[in-house]
Amino acid sequence: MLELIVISTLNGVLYGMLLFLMASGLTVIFSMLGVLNFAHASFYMLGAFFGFQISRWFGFWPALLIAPLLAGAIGAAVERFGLRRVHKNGHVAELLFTFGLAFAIEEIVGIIWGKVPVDYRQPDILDFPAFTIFSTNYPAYKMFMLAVSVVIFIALLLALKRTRIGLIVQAALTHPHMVGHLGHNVERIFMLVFGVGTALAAVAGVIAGPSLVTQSNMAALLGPILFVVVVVGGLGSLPGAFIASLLIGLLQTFAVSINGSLASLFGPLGPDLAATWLNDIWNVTIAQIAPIMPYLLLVLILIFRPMGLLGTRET
Amino acid sequence: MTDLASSSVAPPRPTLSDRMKFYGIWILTGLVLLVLPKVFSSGGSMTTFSLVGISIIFALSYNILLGQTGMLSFGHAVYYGLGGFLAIHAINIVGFHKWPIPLPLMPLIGGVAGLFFAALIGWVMTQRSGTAFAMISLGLAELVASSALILRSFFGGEAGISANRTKLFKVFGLSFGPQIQIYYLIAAWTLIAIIAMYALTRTPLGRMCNAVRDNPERVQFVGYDPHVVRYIAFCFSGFFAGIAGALAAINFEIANSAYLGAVQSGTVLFAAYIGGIGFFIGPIVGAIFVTVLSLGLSDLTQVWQLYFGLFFIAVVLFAPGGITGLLMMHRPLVRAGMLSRMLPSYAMAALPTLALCVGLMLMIETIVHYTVNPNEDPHIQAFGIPFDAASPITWVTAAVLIVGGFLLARRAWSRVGETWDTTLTAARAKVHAL
Amino acid sequence: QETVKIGYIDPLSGGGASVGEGGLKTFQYLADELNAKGGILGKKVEIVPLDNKTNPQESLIQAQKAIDAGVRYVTQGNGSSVAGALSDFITKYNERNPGKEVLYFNYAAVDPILTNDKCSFAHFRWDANSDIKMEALTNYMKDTPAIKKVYLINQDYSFGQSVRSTARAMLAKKRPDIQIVGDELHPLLKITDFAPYIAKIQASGADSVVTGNWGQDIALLLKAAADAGLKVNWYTYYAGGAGGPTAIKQAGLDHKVFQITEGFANVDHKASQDYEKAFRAKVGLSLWYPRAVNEMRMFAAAAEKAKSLDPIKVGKALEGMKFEVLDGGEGFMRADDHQFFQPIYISSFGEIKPGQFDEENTGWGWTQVAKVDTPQTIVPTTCKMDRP
Amino acid sequence: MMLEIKDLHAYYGKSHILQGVDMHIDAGEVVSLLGRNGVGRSTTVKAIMGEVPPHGHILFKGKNIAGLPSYKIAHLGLGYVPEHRDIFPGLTVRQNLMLGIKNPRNPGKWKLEDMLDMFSNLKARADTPAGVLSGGEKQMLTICRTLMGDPELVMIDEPTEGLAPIIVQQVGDLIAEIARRGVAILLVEQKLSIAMRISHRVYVMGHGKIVFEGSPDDLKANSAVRKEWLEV
Amino acid sequence: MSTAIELRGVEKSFGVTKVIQNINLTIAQGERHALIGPNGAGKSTTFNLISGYMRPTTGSILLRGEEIAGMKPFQINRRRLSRSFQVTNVFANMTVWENLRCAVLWATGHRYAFWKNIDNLPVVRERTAQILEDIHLTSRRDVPAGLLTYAEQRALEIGITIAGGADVILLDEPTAGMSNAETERAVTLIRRLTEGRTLLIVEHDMSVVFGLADRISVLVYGQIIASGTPDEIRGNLKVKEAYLGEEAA
Ligand SMILES: Nc1ncnc2c1ncn2[C@@H]1O[C@H](COP(=O)(O)OP(=O)(O)OP(=O)(O)O)[C@@H](O)[C@H]1O
Ligand SMILES: Nc1ncnc2c1ncn2[C@@H]1O[C@H](COP(=O)(O)OP(=O)(O)OP(=O)(O)O)[C@@H](O)[C@H]1O
Ligand SMILES: [Mg+2]
Ligand SMILES: [Mg+2]
Repeated sequence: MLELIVISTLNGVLYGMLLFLMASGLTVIFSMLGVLNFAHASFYMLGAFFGFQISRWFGFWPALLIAPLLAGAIGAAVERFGLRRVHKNGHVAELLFTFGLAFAIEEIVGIIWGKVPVDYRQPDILDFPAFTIFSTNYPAYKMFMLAVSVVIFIALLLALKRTRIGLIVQAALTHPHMVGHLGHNVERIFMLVFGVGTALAAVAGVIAGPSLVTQSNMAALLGPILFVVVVVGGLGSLPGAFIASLLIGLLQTFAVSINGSLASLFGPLGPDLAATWLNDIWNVTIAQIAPIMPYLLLVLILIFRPMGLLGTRET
Repeated sequence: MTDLASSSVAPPRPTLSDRMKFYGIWILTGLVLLVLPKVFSSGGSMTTFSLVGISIIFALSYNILLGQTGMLSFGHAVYYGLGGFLAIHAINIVGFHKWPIPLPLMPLIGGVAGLFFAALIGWVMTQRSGTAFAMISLGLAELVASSALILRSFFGGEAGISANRTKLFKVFGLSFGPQIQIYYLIAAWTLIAIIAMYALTRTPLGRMCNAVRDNPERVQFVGYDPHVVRYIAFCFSGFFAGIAGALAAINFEIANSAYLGAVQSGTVLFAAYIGGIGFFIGPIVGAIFVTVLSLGLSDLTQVWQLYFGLFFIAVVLFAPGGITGLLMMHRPLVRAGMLSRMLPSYAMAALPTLALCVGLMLMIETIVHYTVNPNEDPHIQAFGIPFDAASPITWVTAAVLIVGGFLLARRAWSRVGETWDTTLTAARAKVHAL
Repeated sequence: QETVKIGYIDPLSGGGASVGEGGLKTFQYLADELNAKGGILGKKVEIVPLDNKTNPQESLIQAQKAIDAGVRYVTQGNGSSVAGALSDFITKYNERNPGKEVLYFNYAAVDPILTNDKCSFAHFRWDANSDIKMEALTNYMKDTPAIKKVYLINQDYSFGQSVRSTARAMLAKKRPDIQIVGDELHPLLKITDFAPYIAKIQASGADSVVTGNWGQDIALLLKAAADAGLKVNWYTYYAGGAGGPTAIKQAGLDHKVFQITEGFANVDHKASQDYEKAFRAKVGLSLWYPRAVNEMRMFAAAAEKAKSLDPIKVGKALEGMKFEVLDGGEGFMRADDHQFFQPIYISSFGEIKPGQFDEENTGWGWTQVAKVDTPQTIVPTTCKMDRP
Repeated sequence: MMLEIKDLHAYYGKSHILQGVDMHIDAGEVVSLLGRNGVGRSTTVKAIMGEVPPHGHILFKGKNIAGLPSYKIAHLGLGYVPEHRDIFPGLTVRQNLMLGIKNPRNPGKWKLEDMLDMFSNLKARADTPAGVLSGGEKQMLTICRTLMGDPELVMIDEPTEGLAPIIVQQVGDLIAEIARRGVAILLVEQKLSIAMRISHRVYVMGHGKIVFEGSPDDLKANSAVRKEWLEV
Repeated sequence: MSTAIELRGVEKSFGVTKVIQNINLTIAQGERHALIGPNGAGKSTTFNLISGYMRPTTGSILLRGEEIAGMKPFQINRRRLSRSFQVTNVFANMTVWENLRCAVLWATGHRYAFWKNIDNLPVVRERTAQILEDIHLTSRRDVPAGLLTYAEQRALEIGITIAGGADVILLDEPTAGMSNAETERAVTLIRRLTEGRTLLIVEHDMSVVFGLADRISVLVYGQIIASGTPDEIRGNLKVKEAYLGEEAA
């Protein structure tokens, strides 16, 4: 029991931090700019592939620096020449724009790097088990991921607290002209925020790429889980996203470790019911549905607390 | 107030000729649907038409939410899919028991299923609007799509549930085996659904939907509960989505988890938006466009997804009102009979734009050749045009077309903008003067 | 000149494209090979690529399109859902369009139902279905006393579920002493972190894991296992799929991962090794589908035997046909259910001897562990086929 | 001369709203721009700020600012209080005020705490979202927010709209206080009373042009202009 | 004379700040009652409480004797009480005609009907046309409300408020931002439209207040400090000090 709890907690925290790493950029973009950026995972993928390519040429550490800068620059360009023009047509237009972008990026990556997974490896100096608990290894690379997530969290928190960018962006969402009249360069700030958001996505890509699968459909496979993190955490709240990541990580991990089902609780169904569709529900284990629990959480949170856990505004 | 005064203040009632025109359009549509298979008779075009019909209903049902009531849903396929599954089960059960229910009524079962689930889920969902609603729909869609693989006896797991549509009670001796009969079945239902959904926009409820979209707060102060308005709209939307799903199930004789998936939900959003959510016919245009594009593009090029993406980006950037919006912009000009003034500048702009597009395609296809199929014969074909990817002439042509096309197109389009402004002002003035 | 058109319906874009394109190149290579020998009954073979985007509905549209274009034979492999829909569609099409029948050659979809309850005269399968593979695997396990505790982890959809249930049933029968210490289903292609699952396997004390996972689900599973330092043997269906070898190499699981296939590059059989060499030289890929070779060769043989390209006649000729498979040994197309039976190999992935074939440029390759002969792979069928 | 406008034109689409406006404001001066509804007073200040594309010369401290983006204009020292009280509803009163500061490292003569002390209403609501303020409170907040940017010239568009008479007096006092601290003011008003009380000079606008310029006393004396252009 | 609206001991707090403190107010049927007071006194909040936009912390609000505190806005509206907003709040993308028609629908009993053609409802049509004439926007019938000028939007705001035929009407600063001439026109309009109905109006323009109201209540810091006829209020020293200032005196 103790073993289970310790291991699950550790795994949950690690997974949660991986989620936060991937979602941090989305928090910045979605909750600050209000852009439902469906191409976020594509920038994550770009980060992974840039990371792969650059680490081939110059090694992992330069890649960790250069790839996000590149992806951030692309993101900023996307904002400058695309999203900015679409912005006035509302959220749906922005969303479709990013949809189209995601399509195009996936195909372009496929054209350049092919469709089979590339051999993107973690740096050798991190390729050792950091510690072992109950005969399970925890590799140093995972600890590195954890550390980066925490660093990003703290850095973002400080950046948003210290600078007034968050306030300016929030104000500019409703009254862009007025913010301009007060002497703030709204357009540049939007571009900056989008660039930083995409760069963060790329950081996640560079780091997660080696430990996950770096492939041209990795963006599509990530699915909407990142939105879940941001929305559950509460729009506009970075700590919210952090807590939501942990919560989802733990929830999912602990759920995986539970084999219980209705059948194990109440015994198997009678023979006349066993053949019906009830049987499926009856025999589903918690572990089996663990990965869809975040979505359940999302729906429930939005119904009962539409602001999210720590959110400050509803939409 | 005398009747006379009020009728001069109120918008004029449609004249007889207006009304004739209005009904004429429907009759004409019906006729076109009737003769279409005579013109294009191959099995493939029958399938295409059937699919277009289905996606028209689906896109219109989606627009009840997005365009009319202002609700962005990421999970509309849930009702489409459940409609499809229920219809498949119904076909199987009805066929098994030999009940005298003919196939043409099956879409109703799908519709009722869609309605039922929309009514069930909708009440809590429609309490929220905006992003919260969108995100709930996203989460819910994920849940339903995932459970489709878990609840195997109902959803048939990954393989889905199949049925045989010819095993039902026959009316008028129709077996509904051949695609042509299915085409007519779908065409009839499409027409009915379009008319019904159009009529819906012209009812008190339809108007209140628009009001809720514009300003849900104020709606409360004219006596309406915006939640209820959203809910009813949601139910209708589920109903028609269910009909579309059932038709799809009849067409393919199978329902599987792909019906419920994110791709389906995304496609309908695309279709509605690309067509133009601000107009009733927008989603119709969009559905035709997107269906034909997604069926045809993959035959023309290997990297169709790239073109698909670029196309959507282009539409969102340059035609924010969708294709219909682009066309409708010209209405004042047509009314003033001044459309012809725009045509020369359009022609001027179209040429370099086309060049730009061709150049881009040439470049993309050449690059694709070198990265994806490097070992193959460089004499390749894209969009039916053969060219030699290895020849420097191709590269130079592509470069010239892109750079030249871009520069000229930019100029020409700003010219178009100017002509547009003056023509529109003139047209407005002319119409006012009348 | 008229050609024999074979409609190739598989994903050529989107997530599944890497697999679909590999298959397409294989079939085109095979068509070239046949054409070099004069084609089938003097007619050239032409492969018509049709992109189904891994979507069953789209597959039916493509099939319809192909039939319009005069295709009488289609072949498909990726996705049991697609296969089920396609088989159903073609069966109905044949019923409704007598005289214009179409045959469907399945080269990779392994759902047993296609040759059991939902069998059809129009459907022929060259890949061993998942029951057959499990039969072979459990026959191997039966004789491997080191296996004592088995953990099952599978994707939660029909294929994964069938792997899991047959594994349970067959092990219970053949090796009742083997303990099933865990039986996990997880959603298809939704997991990014397999650590919790690995923790469970770790805790269960399993020595072997049986999994039908494919795609990123197998790659991530193996990587997570390596990260956690889990030491078990992996019995898999698809570890050799695109990207799998790369992942195993990254994870450093030298000869820990086993695969059940009807053949692999390093099979000790000269003909197939020569074939592999020629294939790699021309196409630049390893031959994933030895069964595709059997399929095309048997198709040609059947047409020659029937002296006709009429699908019904070809189909009848294929029924019961015996054939020397590419990797050596005899296989046969069972007439009852149109399932092909052939020798099955269990191989492991890791360091290889010099001169052997590696995979995905990893320097590692597949090495034979066991061969299960045709008779030991035969499973019963419930198929009751309507024949024209 | 602080601000000088020469032959300023502006359009909404094709309608020609400003048809050659000429005016100037000296440092430390309080100038009112009067006129009826819809003559283009708001458009004038919007054109100066670049919210409406200006055609003509706008010299601020000798530099032509026509066509500059508004944030650059603001940085030159021009403050603007728009007529519809564009407060940021989601931000608190304090945050609204903070956004008025252009350069946090170099705050000007208006301190946040002073502002709050001056308006007890705002002080009491300092940490509530500005969206829930009463109409009058919003008006005060907008003025204060602009002052936080330490402008050398503020243009205030209809500050007394919707204010209780007693608050109108307070706003008048505030404007006088602003002027006393050496900030030039361009006041766009409809109600004459305040304008007459505190202005050094007044302009009257009619149909997109300046139709009268002079001291408040001149205007009082000139009943023809008042009758024709101000409908009092 | 029966009472239209009665507030009994109504209080409203936001967090710790008590914005409305124990208001007691009775407005008779058919009376034109003005609510004045300095900015931030709680006038709009009072409107919000009566119209159901907010729920009072304590106290009760009676509409023709029926308790309405805690009801939803639409429930109150269906009891024939209607309000306008201080900040224009119309359906910006719909035409003037549609705006008014939406406001007429519930009261004419068409509710959520999805089986009736909206253009074939003669009663709705006539009422809408009538209101359109009343607010002098006939020539702007087919213009989207968002494109109207400010004064026109204010007129439309009033039109929507009265369109449902409510007999208790709450207007929040209906003439704010209008020129003198427009204000005069608006006052005439309001006077005519509210003939025989109960009116509660918030205004800062004293000419409007004194020209329109039968009775006036003065709200300061959430408390009613005076209530009476225009003349009484004009003469009230407390009111002068707290609200009117020296100028209007
Ligand atoms: N966004 C706009 N689009 C079109 N016309 C406009 C727009 N804004 C203002 N106008 C028109 O421009 C003219 C001048 O408007 P402006 O706002 O400058 O008037 P103003 O003098 O400030 O009057 P007010 O007392 O209404 O504030 C008016 O006739 C108005 O109708
Ligand atoms: N939701 C809320 N949360 C906190 N304070 C609020 C809220 N709503 C209103 N207030 C405060 O209550 C007070 C009364 O506001 P109200 O809008 O009723 O004033 P008013 O009398 O209408 O003023 P004005 O004449 O300026 O419109 C104000 O100080 C305002 O800041
Ligand atoms: Mg103005
Ligand atoms: Mg108020």
